[in-house]
Amino acid sequence: MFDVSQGAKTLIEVRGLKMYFPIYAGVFRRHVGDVKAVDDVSFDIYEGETLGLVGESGCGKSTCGRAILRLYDITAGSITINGREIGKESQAGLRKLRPTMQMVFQDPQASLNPRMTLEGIIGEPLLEHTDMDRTQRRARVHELMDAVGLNRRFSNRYPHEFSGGQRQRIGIARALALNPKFIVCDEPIAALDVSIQAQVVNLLEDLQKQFGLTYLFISHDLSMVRHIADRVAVMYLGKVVELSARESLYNEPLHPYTKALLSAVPEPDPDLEAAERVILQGDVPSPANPPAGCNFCTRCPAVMEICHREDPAFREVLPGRFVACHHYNDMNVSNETADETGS
Amino acid sequence: MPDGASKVLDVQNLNTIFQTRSGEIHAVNNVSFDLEEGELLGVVGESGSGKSVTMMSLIRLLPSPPAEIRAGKVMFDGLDLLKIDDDKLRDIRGARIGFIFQDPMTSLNPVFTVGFQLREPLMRHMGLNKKQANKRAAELLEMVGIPAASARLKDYPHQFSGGMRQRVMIAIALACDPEVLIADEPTTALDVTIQAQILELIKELRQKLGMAIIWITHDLGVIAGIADRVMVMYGGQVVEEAPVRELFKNPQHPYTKALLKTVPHVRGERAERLEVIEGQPPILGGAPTACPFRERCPVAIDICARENPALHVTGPRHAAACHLVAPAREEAHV
Amino acid sequence: MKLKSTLLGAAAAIALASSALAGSHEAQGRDGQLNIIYWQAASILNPYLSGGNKDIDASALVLEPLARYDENGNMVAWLAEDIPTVENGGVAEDLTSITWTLKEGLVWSDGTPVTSADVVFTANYCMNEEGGCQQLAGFADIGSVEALDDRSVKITFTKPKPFPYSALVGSTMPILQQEQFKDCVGVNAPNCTAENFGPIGTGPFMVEEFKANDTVVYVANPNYRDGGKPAFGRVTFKGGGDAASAARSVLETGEFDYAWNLQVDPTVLAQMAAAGKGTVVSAFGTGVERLMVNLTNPDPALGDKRSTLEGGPHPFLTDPAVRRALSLAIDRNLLAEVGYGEAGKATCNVVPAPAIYVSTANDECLVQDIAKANAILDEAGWMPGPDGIRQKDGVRLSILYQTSTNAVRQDTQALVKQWWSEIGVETELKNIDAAVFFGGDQSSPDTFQKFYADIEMYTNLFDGTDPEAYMGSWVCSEIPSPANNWLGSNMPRYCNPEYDALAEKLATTAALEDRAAIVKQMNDMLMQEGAMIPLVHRGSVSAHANSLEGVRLNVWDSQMWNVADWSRAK
Amino acid sequence: MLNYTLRRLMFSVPVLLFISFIIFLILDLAPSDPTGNLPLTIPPEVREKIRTSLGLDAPMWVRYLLWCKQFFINEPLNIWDQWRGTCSFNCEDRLRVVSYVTRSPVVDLIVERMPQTLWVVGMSYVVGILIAIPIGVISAYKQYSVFDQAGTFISMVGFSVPPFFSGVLVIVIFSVQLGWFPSIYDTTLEVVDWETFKMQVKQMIMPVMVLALQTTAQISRFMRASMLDNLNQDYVRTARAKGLKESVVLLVHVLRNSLIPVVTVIALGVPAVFGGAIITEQVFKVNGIGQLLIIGIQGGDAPLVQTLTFIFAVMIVFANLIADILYGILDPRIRYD
Amino acid sequence: MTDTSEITEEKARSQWADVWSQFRSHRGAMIGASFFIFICLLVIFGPMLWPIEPNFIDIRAKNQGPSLAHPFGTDQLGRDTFAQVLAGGRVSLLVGVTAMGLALFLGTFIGVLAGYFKRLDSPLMRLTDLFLALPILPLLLVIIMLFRDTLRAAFGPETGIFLLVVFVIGITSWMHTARIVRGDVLSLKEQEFVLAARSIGTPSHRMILRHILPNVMSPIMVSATLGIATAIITESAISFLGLGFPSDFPTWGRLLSDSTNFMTLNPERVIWPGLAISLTVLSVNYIGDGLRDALDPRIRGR
Repeated sequence: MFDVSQGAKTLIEVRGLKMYFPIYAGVFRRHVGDVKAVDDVSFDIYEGETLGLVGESGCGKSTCGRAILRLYDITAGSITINGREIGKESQAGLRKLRPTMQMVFQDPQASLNPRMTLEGIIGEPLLEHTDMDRTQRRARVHELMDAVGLNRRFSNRYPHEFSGGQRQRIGIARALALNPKFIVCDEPIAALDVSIQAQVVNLLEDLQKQFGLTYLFISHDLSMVRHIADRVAVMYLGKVVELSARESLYNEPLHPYTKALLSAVPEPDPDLEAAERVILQGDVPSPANPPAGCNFCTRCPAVMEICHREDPAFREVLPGRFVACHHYNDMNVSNETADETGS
Repeated sequence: MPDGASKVLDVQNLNTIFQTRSGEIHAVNNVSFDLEEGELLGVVGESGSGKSVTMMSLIRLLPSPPAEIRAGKVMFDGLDLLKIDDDKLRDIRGARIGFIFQDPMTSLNPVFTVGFQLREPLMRHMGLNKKQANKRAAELLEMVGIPAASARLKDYPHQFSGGMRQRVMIAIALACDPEVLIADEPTTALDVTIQAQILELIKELRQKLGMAIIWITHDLGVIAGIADRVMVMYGGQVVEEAPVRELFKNPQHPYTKALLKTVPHVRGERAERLEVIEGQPPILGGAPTACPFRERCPVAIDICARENPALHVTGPRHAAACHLVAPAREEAHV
Repeated sequence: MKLKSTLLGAAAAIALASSALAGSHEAQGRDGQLNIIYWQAASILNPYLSGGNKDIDASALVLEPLARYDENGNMVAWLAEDIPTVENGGVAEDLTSITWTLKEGLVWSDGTPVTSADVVFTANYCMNEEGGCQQLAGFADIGSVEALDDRSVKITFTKPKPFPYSALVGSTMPILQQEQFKDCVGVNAPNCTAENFGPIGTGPFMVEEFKANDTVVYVANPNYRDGGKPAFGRVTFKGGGDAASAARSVLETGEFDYAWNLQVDPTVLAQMAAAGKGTVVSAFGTGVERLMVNLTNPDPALGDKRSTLEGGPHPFLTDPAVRRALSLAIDRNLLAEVGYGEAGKATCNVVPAPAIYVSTANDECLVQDIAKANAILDEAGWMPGPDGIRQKDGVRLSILYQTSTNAVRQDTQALVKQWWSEIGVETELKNIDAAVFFGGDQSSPDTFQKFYADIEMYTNLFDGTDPEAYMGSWVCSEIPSPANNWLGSNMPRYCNPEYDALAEKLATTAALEDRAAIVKQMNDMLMQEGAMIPLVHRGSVSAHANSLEGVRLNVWDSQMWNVADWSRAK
Repeated sequence: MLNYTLRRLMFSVPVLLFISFIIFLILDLAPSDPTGNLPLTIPPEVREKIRTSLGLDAPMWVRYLLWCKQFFINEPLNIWDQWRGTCSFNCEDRLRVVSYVTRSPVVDLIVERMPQTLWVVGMSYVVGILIAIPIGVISAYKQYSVFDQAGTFISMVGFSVPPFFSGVLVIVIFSVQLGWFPSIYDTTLEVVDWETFKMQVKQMIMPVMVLALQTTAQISRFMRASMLDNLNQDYVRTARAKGLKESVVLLVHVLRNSLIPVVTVIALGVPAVFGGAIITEQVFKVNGIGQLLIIGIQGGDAPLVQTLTFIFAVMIVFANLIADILYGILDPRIRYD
Repeated sequence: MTDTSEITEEKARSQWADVWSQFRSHRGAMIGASFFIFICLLVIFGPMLWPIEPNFIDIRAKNQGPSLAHPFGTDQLGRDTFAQVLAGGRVSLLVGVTAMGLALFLGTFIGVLAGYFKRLDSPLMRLTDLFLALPILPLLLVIIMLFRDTLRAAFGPETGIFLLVVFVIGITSWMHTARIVRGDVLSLKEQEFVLAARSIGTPSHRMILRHILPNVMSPIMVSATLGIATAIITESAISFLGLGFPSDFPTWGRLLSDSTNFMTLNPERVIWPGLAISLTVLSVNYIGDGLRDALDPRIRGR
């Protein structure tokens, strides 16, 4: 559906994004360190594509998504949306830009104000950013409800009267209200039942086609990401360790972590009993105190001596394939290509 | 049913309801199944399908009120667990039937050390004194793969990571060498890499200890990798039951079929578009008089709205509850 | 013991003699424990540093004056040999000095002798300006105090004093031990906690333990001059709570033997007394609950001149007809009955006692006469307006009536308000916390001196039996105003040169009958000109257990005045 | 934890100083006068003189600084000297905080009042808690049962009846009608033998009863709510699944967790023990700290009120600190840093 | 799209409707609520039906027991107790409700500001701690002494004191509400719907009004009920200590403290105001209990 190598228009450009949460301790509450939730992350998202962002819980993928939308005041780095730098924009200035970038949240229960009706929830962006009157707003709300497959009769209902899948549709309708270009989907299916997940994913795909949307699809469900994303970024402990087009990543993962992650996914096929399963030992280290060298060196099955000393650079090692691992130190693509994707 | 394997647990016509202000909710309807020695029975279903309630009903763990076990029999070692008195049941809980819960974050008591919580069943059921119990507790932690086990006995649950905590839960459940282990979505709250660790661990322990396991999950992938036999639940009922390969290769019930299709894969073909089950999961209510799946069923017929189908045997050890499934000729009960 | 009291009256002599005889044979402390409850707790045992009755009474068990008044208001010699008079030579002919002589063989409770030096010391202790002595008024016009010998002290006045007994007489001015207090003079006086909490005295008891604002425990003084007395070996003087519970503990539960100042609704008190454990006793002193009439204008619009002579006269209270009508509309007997029971009597005089000073010229007001009051107002041209309130020339008879917070006073206010409404006078009630009302604080608008109201009600009285200082309260110079920091005792702002002249005359008149005549004249003047409307002659109410004997309620002095004579009924 | 404690302690110093200043300011504004209770016959000059002798003519800030010096420097020194029997920094001339009314050092007065307040009010707090916890536990375990309903009702009655009413009521019943207990508390009673102990118990029963009713009412509500919260937790199910006896589940697992918030509530209530029983103290003439405060307020005794309220403030601040620290100790999940 | 006006929209039950249905099933709360409404109606309309002036003195009828003329008896001046209880109830309830309103307003205001604006959190919470650490009773007495006359002059004796008492109770009891609200706001701020509103660009004031306040209503309502009860009790304590309203201005607290001394003589006098206070507080507490249950989504789910 989208060919990466064609070098389409870059919609989002993230460079050196850092999001640190300070830790204070001691009698005088001194700043003793940071939780490095997102630590020097760079990538692009092309117009019309879906970039999947996968990783285990606590790896910083949600924080990354929120930081891109500037829901936080970021520690460092630049974020360019549609050619406009927003990394240092004030919250008031961001307000005008909000309509272009929206978000769909993980918990369909928690992301809807329980005290507001559907019409209020979906109409809120319109109220904030347009000068529609009540009837116009209602018409637009109905339109949006149709678009996400909700019966317009329900517009006066409250969120608790809906099932999880329907609530997620409400959230999507709200995100669509202002005709955004870019939507961050923060684990939109994680809290849904298996039989509903497919409905929501299909809806997202349909809407993308219909409105020409660009998605950052954050998920820990590797199989769902494989389905929806065009390119996939894998995060580990605040850093992107691998970024590739979907098929190449799933068929031939480069980073040891990606390999382990993929092999850990249980396949719903009893005959496919994974023979070459890589089982990672131990837990993810704390982002407040990451190991020296490569973040993954504590669990890496292919760890080398250099990994404990040096943090591998995130580089394009094959055309369109970026990875941060010392195993690929001797691989390199030409500078021209590198410039094009801008790592 | 292969000969020689005897049933450790035999559940017949279990009915559990919840009393609410808006009336009775039938959470478990006429559920029957059995568990053989050393077998791993996978129970699949979406949230609200009644799988957890069924398992908790077995050892009467549901708070009553509002829960009430209306009818049924749970035969374990010649005893009906639903009939025996509370003291006898307590002797069985934790000693002969172990339980692992979904959320390792909340299932351990935050204010007691892991050692204390591990010692409790040991001292209660095996009559060990504190010293012996401590020794055994350290062994158990080691068995579930916790490094520096005896030192960590003094730690509190919050000092463990999620995966480690689930290992502690497993150690507690296995403390008294139970004959049956009931695992209620034990890996749902964990990351895939940790889930893989736990699955490995369970496989290993199963070989070593040989207990029968009931494994509840909504993840078909997990089931495919670990179960011997699978039971699919929907709307408080068992809709299909079969050995694992049989179920994945030859699903009979429309729900099972659809479910298998909606799940995307990491390997193999990538479908351009996912199959979907239209509609919403059923909202439980009064006693079911119709097939709970009928509203989402692509092949529903008139009778589905009038009559709740019973489980029909459709093949060797394979049964499904659907009006459209032709009953096999054998009269074997599953 | 030799009885050597010179008396101004005869009755007390007999009483004293009999009680002295009764106790003379038996051992001290034979009756064990005596429990006294004061619902206001004693905070200090030095009367020179406290004006509170509770403190004076608590110290009266220990400290004694040269002379004091008995229950009939007669002066009796106490530590003094006798009462000095001009006749016996104790008082100089020109009334400028008085010489007191101590009884022989007096000893302090620590065994050391009481000498005239102690008396001189005590006088100087109080007269030290820096000591903040609260009884300084009693030492007014004293030039010097000197010891003539071991037992005689001569007090010299700066001008002739027809009544020379004000200093060192009565429980408010007992003799302190020089040895104990010698370092506590002047600025140090308040800081001598140990001394002020445990004075050494000549009285029947000694302080064993003092807990400020709570309890005092006394034991019998082994060196007490009257052998065999006191009958009680130990006294607990408990404080705290409220009058009703104090009454209950004596009358109903019998936990205590004596309770003081029982300002309780008379019905309740009567019911408690019916329990049969104790007896309610009452006696009348000079206290009169009265309405003070503001003769100046308290209109807030006047600002600084509010309630001062400069602010001009009151819009309607200066009309004698109004004042008379207000007075006539009140049923004083009912007020007395409802609020005070046995301990209250209707009165129309500001000097209700002693009998010699009491005028009968004003008794018209003893009977309530609403009709007459209405008639007076009609005649004076005050006609009911559309709202039923009388008015004349646009002035409405609307009164702000203030007093301190106290259940009985609020009942009185409610009753008066109702009666006045019957004669077409509107009343707004206001009650102020006693601490503020009587507080004298410059910044508070609510003090009784500022009198930012039309009518205010409180009780005033004079200590002892001589009303000279008391009558002097209503001379022109005593009018409170910003000029004198609102300090002054002439609340009604009554100013009459004739009255001032009478006050002058009283100060130089010595003969009792003449003095009485002048006082009556002044009293009538105040009444008839309506500067105040007396309501009730208030007595003291106390209760004692039926098993307690020897209680003689004294309103002229401390109620503990004869505690040495108290004993347990057999 | 130590860091946290230190930080909190450090922080409490400016807070307390600020509070002491506020209290001083408010008291200074109040229209009460130490000479207010003097008899009317006292001439105005004498009143003025008394005011001067009490230092009331000095400006507000001078008096505040003086109080600070007396309270923060002189009084601790005095305690030290009394304890060690020494006399440091010329103890003879040391000015202490002196009450206007009794003219004795305020701290001595407070120390004198401590025993009865601790006996009665403290005991009632303990008794109240001891009754409240089982009531709370049973009410929660048998939610909506007859016991729960009755417990709810009684505790709400306890909460809603003012002590000036319930106090007099028990006096009328038990002292007047039945004659079982004395209606007036004897502060001079010293417990030396069995007899005096019996008397002490007798005179304590009624005030303790009245006060404990209120404590019980509040704490049992808390306990019940906290138990209910915990009874729904997953770990309770785990404990049951382990086959533990219901009593163990309830009294070990649930109770221990439920006590955490309750213990902090109890710690927070301690300052109220000293000041909150004013009305009850008045009814039974216990003459403790509360009565001292009321007398001080009525008598315009600024140093007494200032010192006493400040001590209350100190206790409140420290009770807060202790409650937080207790929370940290009782709940291993909480780590302050 | 189609003309929307033709589509009939379903009127759905809001959560408050759910709360109400849950509340209705709480027996104690329903009894409490009906009693509270009964009491309110009685004190509002009672004086119209019972025309005896509460301050009318009929000295011949003093200290009477219940009779047809005086169903609750009379006091020591012969005033009708029933009329006084009715009049007192008006004041006590009004004090309770208004003081609670003030405390809630302050508490919510400060709690929301502290919880929502990180920069205000520390100063505002210190302020709250400060107020918690200020000994309330002396403060209360002093404030009453200080301001009583200014207010009396400005609003008249009754309204002035009323405002003062309400103010004093309100200003000394907002702290717990503030703490609870702050805690709730802090956790609400982490909720995704607030994040969602932020991603829309909702400015802070609308965020608070639209998303925060409606969702902290439940703890506020529970503390409201407790607040009414506490305010009524505090007023009675102030009356007992002799501060508060003018003496001829009945409140339940004053009636009760005035009549304690007559307990043995004339028990009805104590019983009625006592019963009125206790039952009102009780009913309000039960309402609070019911509300707490009804507002708890966990319980409501059952």
